Amino acid sequence: MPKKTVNYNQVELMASVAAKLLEDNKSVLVGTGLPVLAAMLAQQSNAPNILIMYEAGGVGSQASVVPVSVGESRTFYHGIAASSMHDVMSALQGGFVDYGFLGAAQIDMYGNINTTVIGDYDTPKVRLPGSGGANDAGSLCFKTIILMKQDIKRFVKKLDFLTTPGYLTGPGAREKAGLPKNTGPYRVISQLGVYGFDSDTKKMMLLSTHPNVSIEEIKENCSFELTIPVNVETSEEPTDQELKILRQIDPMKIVIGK
Amino acid sequence: MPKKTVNYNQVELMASVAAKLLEDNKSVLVGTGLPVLAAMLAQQSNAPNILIMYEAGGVGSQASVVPVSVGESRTFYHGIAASSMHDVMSALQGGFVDYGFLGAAQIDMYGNINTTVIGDYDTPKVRLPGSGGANDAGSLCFKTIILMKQDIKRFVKKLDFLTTPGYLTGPGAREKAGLPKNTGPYRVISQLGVYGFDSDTKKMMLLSTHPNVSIEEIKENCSFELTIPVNVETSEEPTDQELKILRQIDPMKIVIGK
Amino acid sequence: MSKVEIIEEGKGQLVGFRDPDENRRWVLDNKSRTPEDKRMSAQEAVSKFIKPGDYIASGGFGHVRVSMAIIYEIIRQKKQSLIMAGKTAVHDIDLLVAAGCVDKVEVAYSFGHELRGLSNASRRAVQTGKCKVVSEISNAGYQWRFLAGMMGIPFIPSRILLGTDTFKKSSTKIINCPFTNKPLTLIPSCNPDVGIIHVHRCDKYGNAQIDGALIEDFELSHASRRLIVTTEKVTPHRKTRLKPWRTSIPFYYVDAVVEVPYGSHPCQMPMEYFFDEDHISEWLRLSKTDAGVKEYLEKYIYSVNSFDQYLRLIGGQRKLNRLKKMEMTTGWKAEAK
Amino acid sequence: MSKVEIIEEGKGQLVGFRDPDENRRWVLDNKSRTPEDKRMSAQEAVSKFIKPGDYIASGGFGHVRVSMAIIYEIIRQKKQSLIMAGKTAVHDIDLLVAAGCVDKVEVAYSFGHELRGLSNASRRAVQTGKCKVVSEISNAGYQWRFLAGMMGIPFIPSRILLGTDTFKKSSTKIINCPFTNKPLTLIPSCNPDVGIIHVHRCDKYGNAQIDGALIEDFELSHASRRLIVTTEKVTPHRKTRLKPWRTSIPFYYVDAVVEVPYGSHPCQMPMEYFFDEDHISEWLRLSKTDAGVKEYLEKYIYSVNSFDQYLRLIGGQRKLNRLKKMEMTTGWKAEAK
Repeated sequence: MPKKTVNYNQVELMASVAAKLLEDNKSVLVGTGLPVLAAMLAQQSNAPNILIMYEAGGVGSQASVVPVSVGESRTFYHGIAASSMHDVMSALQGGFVDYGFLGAAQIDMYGNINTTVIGDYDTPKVRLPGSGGANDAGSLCFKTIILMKQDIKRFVKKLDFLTTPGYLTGPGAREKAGLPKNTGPYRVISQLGVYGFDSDTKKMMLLSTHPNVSIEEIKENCSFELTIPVNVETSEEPTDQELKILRQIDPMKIVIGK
Repeated sequence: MPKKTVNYNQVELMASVAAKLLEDNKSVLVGTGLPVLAAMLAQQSNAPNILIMYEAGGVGSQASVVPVSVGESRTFYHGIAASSMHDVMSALQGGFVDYGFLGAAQIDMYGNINTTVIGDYDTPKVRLPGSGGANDAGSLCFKTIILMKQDIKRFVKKLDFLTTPGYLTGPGAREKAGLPKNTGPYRVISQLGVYGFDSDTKKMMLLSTHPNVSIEEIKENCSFELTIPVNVETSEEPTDQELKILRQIDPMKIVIGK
Repeated sequence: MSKVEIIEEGKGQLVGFRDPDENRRWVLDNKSRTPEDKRMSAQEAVSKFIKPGDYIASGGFGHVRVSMAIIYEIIRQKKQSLIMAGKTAVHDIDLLVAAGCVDKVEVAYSFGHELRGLSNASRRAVQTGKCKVVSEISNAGYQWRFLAGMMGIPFIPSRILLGTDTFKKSSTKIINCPFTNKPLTLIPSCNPDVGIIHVHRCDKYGNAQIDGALIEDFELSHASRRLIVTTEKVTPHRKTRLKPWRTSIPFYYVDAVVEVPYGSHPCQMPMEYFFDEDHISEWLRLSKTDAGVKEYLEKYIYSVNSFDQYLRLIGGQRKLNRLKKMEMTTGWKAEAK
Repeated sequence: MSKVEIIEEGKGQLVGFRDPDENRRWVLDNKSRTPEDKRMSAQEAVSKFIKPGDYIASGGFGHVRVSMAIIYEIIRQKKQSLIMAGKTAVHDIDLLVAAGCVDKVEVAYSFGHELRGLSNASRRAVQTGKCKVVSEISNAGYQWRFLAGMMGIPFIPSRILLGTDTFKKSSTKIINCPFTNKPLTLIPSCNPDVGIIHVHRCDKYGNAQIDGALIEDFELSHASRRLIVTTEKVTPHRKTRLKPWRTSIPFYYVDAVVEVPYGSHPCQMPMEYFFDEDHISEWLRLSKTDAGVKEYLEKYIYSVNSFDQYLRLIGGQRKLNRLKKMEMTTGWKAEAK
């Protein structure tokens, strides 16, 4: 692969990789931050008809600048609806939402995620915000995409707390628990690579490493046994055009700069 | 009682009697026809702050002419809300509605009513419209007032079909069935008299006879055993002012003329 | 831990119910999230989306905001064996039963014309067994069937129907509540095969605005598998985006957009035009006999090609202007929003 | 007949739940249907309606449309032992926990400031045990708790929380559905003791209008026992009646109407004014230490008599004009509706 001057940061790379995963003419529920950035990039590049939904009621926004909060006025700016959580959560549960874009503090081999607590629940080392809409998206969207930082304390064997369901304990576990059919984590995107889930074992599987990241590095930053297929691609770098769009969407670098 | 020239019809009398039952500053769910007429009369006479609610979403209408349907635009004309059945039915179930005003084809001793079928259910003599919102109002409003024509085929020992709950089989039966506490039929108004329900037996009890109606006549037009207390009042006649209002509210006599 | 059990089950037929997983699958396979131009004629919408055996539900309430243009078209195309939601259905269901299109009904309120009396034709059909009432429910019951359908859950708990024959003939179940231990009615969800709704304005993709009370059309539109929207006016998409808070039905619920001015006639369109009492009376008079029903259907539906032609028959623009004026005496106009 | 049984029960504390009969009784005894002038000061509203031990819920979402005027007043009056709905609560709950007013939280999203990072003060209070998380839930879970509360039913069934620790720490129960026989989560209803909502406009009786997305305030306002509405502007009652379809909260749900222009500051008021990032940053910086918390509370709350005085401290009209202008760059104005 021809080397290119690295003129982007990890957030920009992750946003660009995530945006490319979104198919046009699908719907996506997005959370604050990187998910919004990625969805807006998709809307302005490969998926102009992506339907962006926010849990507070904004649908189909055409805002040109990233909303600071998933409830703020940009979430319905020139949108097709400014309704309510009742409306959007019903659409999720009813099967109208293809993708759910989430962040996470910890993830395990089956794509279960933790955003509630680090350490013991009753005497927490770090109390995190909790589910928010994550459990809802992870339970009800058809395909969940998780965007998160990777290291051995984040890609863990056992979560400190299972906030949002991935494939739970493996094949068939979601359905057995009563979760809607044909749902679950679809991709995980970290600063190191892109992961999917083996269709038989439902275990996390490396799909591509980001430019200049070795498989060794991926393994070193993962506490559980990762499925590594023979063919591992290299993730595409963001194009200049994508970077330009990202910096227009987030001119104050409130997401990119973090 | 001094006799007066009878210058009103049965509908006008019933509307006037019903209107006087409504306390000011209470809420009432009304159905099409006589209930609307009575509630609007109350609004323009003894209960200016009565809050009139329609099941399709109109609340607090100040229409000057009786709506033809409980879903039409007059139900929210200069109202305080034009919302939805979801909103109004929730208010009913949540305990925000004091009175429910219903019509009926048949009633029994416990104030249970039938608006579904005359004759056998599967081979009906007359198929009537069914519950509509009657079961909802009769289940959920605190006090139900039933406005109906009285004769031996309508005040019956046994209903052909129990559409809407009164006191069911007697004291305690509503609660046992799971219906909300402190609810049930409050008054029945026919062209002959006004009825309440004995607080111990929950059986229908004569409260007043309309002008020029004898207790004998009341009994002759009732198939079940009616509780008749020692003191039976005579219903008040509509005043000239009330009649004037009624005829303004229903200028085409779509309710009055029936 | 309180025990929970089923106390009693209604014996009515459960119609329009879908397992939520099955409905999600159907939605995934059949409901497009693509903003496509969905404008088509009433003829096309009905022939494309309504099949024999379908459970259909018509929006509005009583004689208010009913998509009569689609009702007439269903009759014209002689659709058969439809099951209908009698969710305070009056003129629509009366005509559909009279014309032999609908032969099963789940009833909250049907076979009546509210203040105008009982419906002659459909009541006769029920009394002679031509049309079967498959189950009973109430207006709130329907509202909650659609709410559950919209929410993708199998039921909504409630405190209605308890203790009555309406319950016994319903498709609901009574359990004791696991939180309160009191009896509670579970109202099964409903996802109609086809919902039919008339709105004030809608863009070509299906983003629809309703003025005045929504009645139960928010839930019905979101719960319906196929949704035919007829509209007084197709408005530019750009106008949708200027006031997104006015959208009652977003486009991804909508399958057909049919522009039909006066499409609710002879029913009322709130803040647009009044009931046509002359025409409703004509139907109520003719429908007293089977011959009269035939005469009405022949005159106003079968021998007519389009809704425009029908509007000329009922009195044309002059009559429509009068109905507009009558509605305007309420003193406001839809544009006021 | 399928058997129904409780499969599992969450071990979280059930807070804000009322038996529907008990709540109906409370409503009957306490909620007036009389159109009364409910205007009062924030001081009066808080002292009249908020008691120690109350379960309170604040409207809006995150830093959007939050009744900060009431939050500050609760702190000023040193209310204690409150339980709060962490329904994506950020700045409001952070301050209330920091000030020692709230010591129990049911969490969907709390102790964070969204993009701005974790909340220092309230997180510290949880980690040191000063504030206790009594149960976990999700955003949809809250939405449905309020929906059930509004509807007067004990629970809403749903398909969330299943299989997770969030369920185990919640107050929900899993049963197998009597219609589908699949596991289903029952979300218990919630009727908060006090709901606190900031709106765009409201008349003196409490008929309130909200512009833009309603978020979950339709359900929350209808479910709350006491409801304090703060409003950018008190509008003449006659204006309510000209556009009744714009009423999001009818007066009979409302107990207090408090006129507070900029009452959401430093949070956003959609289509009115933007977030005050300077002020939020100042809090986030100061709240890193207990001394800083004290300094902030002293400066902006305890030593201030009114919201107007606070507004002068944060930069006065000049700052507010800038925030208005920033919000207007989105290109529309609330009056557009």
